Amino acid sequence: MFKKILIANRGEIALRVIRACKELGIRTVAIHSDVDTNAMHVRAADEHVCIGPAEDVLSYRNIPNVLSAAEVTGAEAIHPGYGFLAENAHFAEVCESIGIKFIGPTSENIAVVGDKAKAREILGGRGIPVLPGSPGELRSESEALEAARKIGFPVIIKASAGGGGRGMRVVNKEEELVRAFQAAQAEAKTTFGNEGVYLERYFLEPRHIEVQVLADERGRVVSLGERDCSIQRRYQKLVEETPSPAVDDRLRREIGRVATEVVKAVHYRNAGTVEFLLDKDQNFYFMEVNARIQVEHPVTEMVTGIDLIKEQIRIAAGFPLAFRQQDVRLTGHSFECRINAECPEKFTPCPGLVTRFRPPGGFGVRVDSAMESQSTVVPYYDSLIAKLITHGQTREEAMARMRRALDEFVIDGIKTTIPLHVRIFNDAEFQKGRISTGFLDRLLAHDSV
Amino acid sequence: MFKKILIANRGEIALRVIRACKELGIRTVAIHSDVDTNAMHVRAADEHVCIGPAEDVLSYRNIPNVLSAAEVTGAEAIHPGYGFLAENAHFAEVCESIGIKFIGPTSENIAVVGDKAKAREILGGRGIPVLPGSPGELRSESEALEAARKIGFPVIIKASAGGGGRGMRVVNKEEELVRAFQAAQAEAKTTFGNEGVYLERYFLEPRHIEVQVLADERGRVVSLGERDCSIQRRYQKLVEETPSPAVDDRLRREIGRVATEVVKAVHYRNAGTVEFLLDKDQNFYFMEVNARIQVEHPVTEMVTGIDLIKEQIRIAAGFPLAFRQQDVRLTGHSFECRINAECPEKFTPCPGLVTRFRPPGGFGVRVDSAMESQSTVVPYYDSLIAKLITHGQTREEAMARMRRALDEFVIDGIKTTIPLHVRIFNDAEFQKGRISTGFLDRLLAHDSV
Amino acid sequence: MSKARVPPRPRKDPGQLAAVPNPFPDLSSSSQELTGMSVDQHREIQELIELLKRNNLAELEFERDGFRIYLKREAGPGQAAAARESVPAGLERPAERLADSGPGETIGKVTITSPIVGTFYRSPSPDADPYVEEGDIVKKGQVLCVVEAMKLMNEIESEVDGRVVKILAESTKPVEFGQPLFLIDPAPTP
Amino acid sequence: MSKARVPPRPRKDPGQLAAVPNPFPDLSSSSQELTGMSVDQHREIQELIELLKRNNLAELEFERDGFRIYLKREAGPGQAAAARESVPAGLERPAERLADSGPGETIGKVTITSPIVGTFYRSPSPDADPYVEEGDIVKKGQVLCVVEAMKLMNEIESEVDGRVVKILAESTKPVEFGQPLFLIDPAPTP
Repeated sequence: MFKKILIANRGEIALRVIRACKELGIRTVAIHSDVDTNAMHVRAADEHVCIGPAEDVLSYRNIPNVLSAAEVTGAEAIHPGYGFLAENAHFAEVCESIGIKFIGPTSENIAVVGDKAKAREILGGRGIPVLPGSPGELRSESEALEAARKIGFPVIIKASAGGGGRGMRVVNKEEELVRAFQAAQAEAKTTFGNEGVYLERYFLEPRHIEVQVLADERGRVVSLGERDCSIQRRYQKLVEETPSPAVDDRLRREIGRVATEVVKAVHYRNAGTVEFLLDKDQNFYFMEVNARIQVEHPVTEMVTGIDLIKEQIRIAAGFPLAFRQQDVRLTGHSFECRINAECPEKFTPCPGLVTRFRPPGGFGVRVDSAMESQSTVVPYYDSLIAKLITHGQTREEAMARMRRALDEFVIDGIKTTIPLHVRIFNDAEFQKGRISTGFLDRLLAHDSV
Repeated sequence: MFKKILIANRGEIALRVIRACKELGIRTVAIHSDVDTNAMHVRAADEHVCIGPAEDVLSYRNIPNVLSAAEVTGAEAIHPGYGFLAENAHFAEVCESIGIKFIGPTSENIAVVGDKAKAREILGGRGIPVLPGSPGELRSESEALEAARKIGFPVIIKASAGGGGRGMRVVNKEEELVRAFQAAQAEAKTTFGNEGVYLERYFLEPRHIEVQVLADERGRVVSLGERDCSIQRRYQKLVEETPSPAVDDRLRREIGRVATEVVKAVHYRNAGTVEFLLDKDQNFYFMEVNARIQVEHPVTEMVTGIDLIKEQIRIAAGFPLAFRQQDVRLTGHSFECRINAECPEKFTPCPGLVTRFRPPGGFGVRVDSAMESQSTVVPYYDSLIAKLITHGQTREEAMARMRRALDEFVIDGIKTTIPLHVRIFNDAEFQKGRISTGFLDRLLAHDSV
Repeated sequence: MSKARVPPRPRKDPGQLAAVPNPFPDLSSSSQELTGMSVDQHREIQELIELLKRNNLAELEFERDGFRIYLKREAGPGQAAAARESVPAGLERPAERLADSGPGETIGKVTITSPIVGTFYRSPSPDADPYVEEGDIVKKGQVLCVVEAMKLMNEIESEVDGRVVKILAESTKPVEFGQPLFLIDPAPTP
Repeated sequence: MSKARVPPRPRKDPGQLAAVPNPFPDLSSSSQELTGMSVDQHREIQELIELLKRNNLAELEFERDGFRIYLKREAGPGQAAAARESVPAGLERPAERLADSGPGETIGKVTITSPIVGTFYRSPSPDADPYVEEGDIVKKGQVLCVVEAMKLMNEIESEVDGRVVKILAESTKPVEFGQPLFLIDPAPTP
């Protein structure tokens, strides 16, 4: 096992990894920008290195400084968390080349699954159900038109290098296609430096279902159930749950089997997530693989009892998975609310001094956060300040617990998304599990009426 | 289901019950003494009634004022928590007589199991293994001598009305018996107003094992696994865990079956705990029934997923148990540390202002506490200010998590038992599960060397 | 409180009980912050006052967590240093909390509080006259009201001779322990 | 920092790396406790009072996190200059944090900080003389040291003409971003 790990991240996920390391008896090195000198992840680690100024490209995304920090502290491995360098194939490759273990997939894995059109192409060829879409990147307007006619409208144009909803365009009619295609190409080039785009069937109000997988270095793969992440605003997830109210045991086995096949097909290693779109008729389509630990991983931990960060570390250290697919038991139901430092109406970031931070407690309540009273939310990074996770024997109990916990949670000094979560958990449709990716927009539209 | 419940307690257990009520959609009434006006349980409840001055006999144990508070607020049921009025048969009886549901066993249950010598007599007659001891209360010195000779030395003299270690005397030799018997009788009379005492075989360094049971109003009983509460100082539990490192599946089934028989024999209702002494040869002996929810109930919740407070309320409301013995699954391992406001060396209470209270967080960590930053620990009540509970897939993981969580826990302004817990969890014998009721005294004795 | 006696008749039937909503006002929300001034804080304030005097400062402000400081020097000779001291809110007593009357009104007056939890009645029966009215002269030991608890009527007597200045609770409504019921002016009225 | 070049020889073998324990001092432990006026705060208040007197200021305001400062000069006849500087957000800079030297020592001096994370070397090779010693006169652009990062030697140059007052880092030890390395007095020495 590693003796020392550097955590190339900040905030709650850095603290999450440090906690796992402490429980495994591994020493930790925190890195931080100069505005994060007093951040909790820095204080929680055994060692810490300032690696640059506030701007993330000069600090948390600064590959030479991150690697130097690992070198001077003698860290044997780097956990990238999510965001920043987590899905940077180049970074993973440099780590591999200098003998520092990157705790995550191989650089090749990241490159393959990062090219979404190509990944779809590979997997479609192996009988994995992929979204009806263009066979690969579209080179011309005529190719785009031909593909769209074959798929049927509405379609969605996506950037090959995109993610998180950026660079997407829905096209309802053939007449709109050419202009949308040109605009999408231009936007993709500006935003991602790569004008490659592809087409997919567009589903109205599908569910976003994803499967957590673990693959050890010997290629053994287990799937750990699905997560329903349909509560999104502009492709940003806000509430996640497991199991999905739309997935029964038969479908769970089937999606799990397909996710395992996907992972095996690309020789994926470590923790990853296979994303699917689920339509109203229970058809599911592969969308992409997220080559990282995800923000919402705790709900899977709550129902499986498996510490995913520890599994990531064990796998990276060369240990085989200690359990098989049939050992995985899903117990109860879990929700996660992402508490962001944002105005809950307009979603504008709201940094500042947290004058009081009082997390909820008691049975079935988990809080992952690097905040405490008198912490400062700095304006340079993402606005996620706490994840509130509940577990219950049933969906109803987990929901009631979430309402109770949201009510107890005190964060003074800044605005947060807590009031929005209260609304979501009091919504009758949500309570019945009737959710889709359109749910939140509809809920918010009520405000403007 | 009840619409409104009065919680006749304070501190963490009052908050625990309020949380359960909130999740069940039941309105809550807090009662409080005048020094607890701003206590968290008061603020968390829907309504609150001041019922007296600081001294508990005039407030939390003041039966007329507690019942008046229930009457004027229209509460249909009273949850007594633990301590105060929880095992007061008279209080339960008055509740029954005026039509307020006492959430707990019947007044008759409390009376029967409260008379320990009698309870042992009843159960011994039904083939339940009881501690070798006098058949009932000892009326004379000669009876005591005869009983002791039959049992064999060492023996322990206990007060029938005693509990929590008070009024106990170990006698190693026949010559010491008469004087000890007289002194025990006198002490019992002074302390409990009842001079009845009885004799039991005294075991050196046994384990304290107890079984959680639930019995609904129709008499259906389930057992929810055992707890090992061997880490005690002067009969005050400090650390509890489940499962016990000394109990294997066969023994668990056997103890569970006996516990269920005990409960059925006395027609017990609601949640209760059957305490056993386990000797080095895996023999177990019934000691007593605790007719209340216990401080350490969370560890059972962590491994079963069952919310014991909600079950208490459901049972009291007349609902049958929603699960059977074979539905109960014990998953993983759980520990509880009782964090007391005490000097960790001398165990003297340490009330005062808590200038900073920062509970630990993350996966597998639960905190039950009614404290926050700027809370005051008042000197009038028991010194338990927080319960830190961890869960893990294995005993090792739950222990590592506890060490990590103890390390994160910040309570400034007062002294607490946290440093003692750190010592316990770093002890090699404890880590191997080699514990007995003598463990803590031995650990503490090292200090005086 | 004087001797309890069996009530002359039931005031309310048990069925009514469940219908009493939220009988006590939410008193705690305003006083959630318990930042009392500790011994250490007292000492610190003393130290800061010394600092002020010793350095001939006119103003000194000090904050704790983000560590803020504000200093102002003496403007000219002969001017006295101004020290601003802010005493943080202490623990309000239920009695203080509940009294509607301003602080001036209670000075020198005696507050009769409820020694028990129950229902406050100003008269012995619904059609009888109240025991006392505001302005009445009362004797020590005179019954002022009854508080019903567990079907028992508890007579509450005046602790002093004096005049009833204010009746602080409403008849037929619940009262808690320590809740002020009457304000009595013990000054002998000529 | 100037151009990076390939190191002349490996300074340390990779096997050594794991043996470097806790290369950075734990800077946070002393500031973990934010409650109560600490010894440092006492000292700081004293220093600020001195500053007030020495510079003949009328008012001085100071904040820590979010670094705010407010100065007001003596309201003497004709004089009424007020300077107000507010630097948004920003916690302490590591440079400020790490400097051992008192505030008096750094006034008017230039601190050369490390622009990267790496290992600090005062000389180009173990048996060579250091680039500079304390007391040396240096020119702007003159190499003061190298910081090795990822097997690359990064030469750190002086930003000013002046005299090396103090060398703040130890050779062969790791340095972090923003860590002060040299204190240079830019005043032209005759």
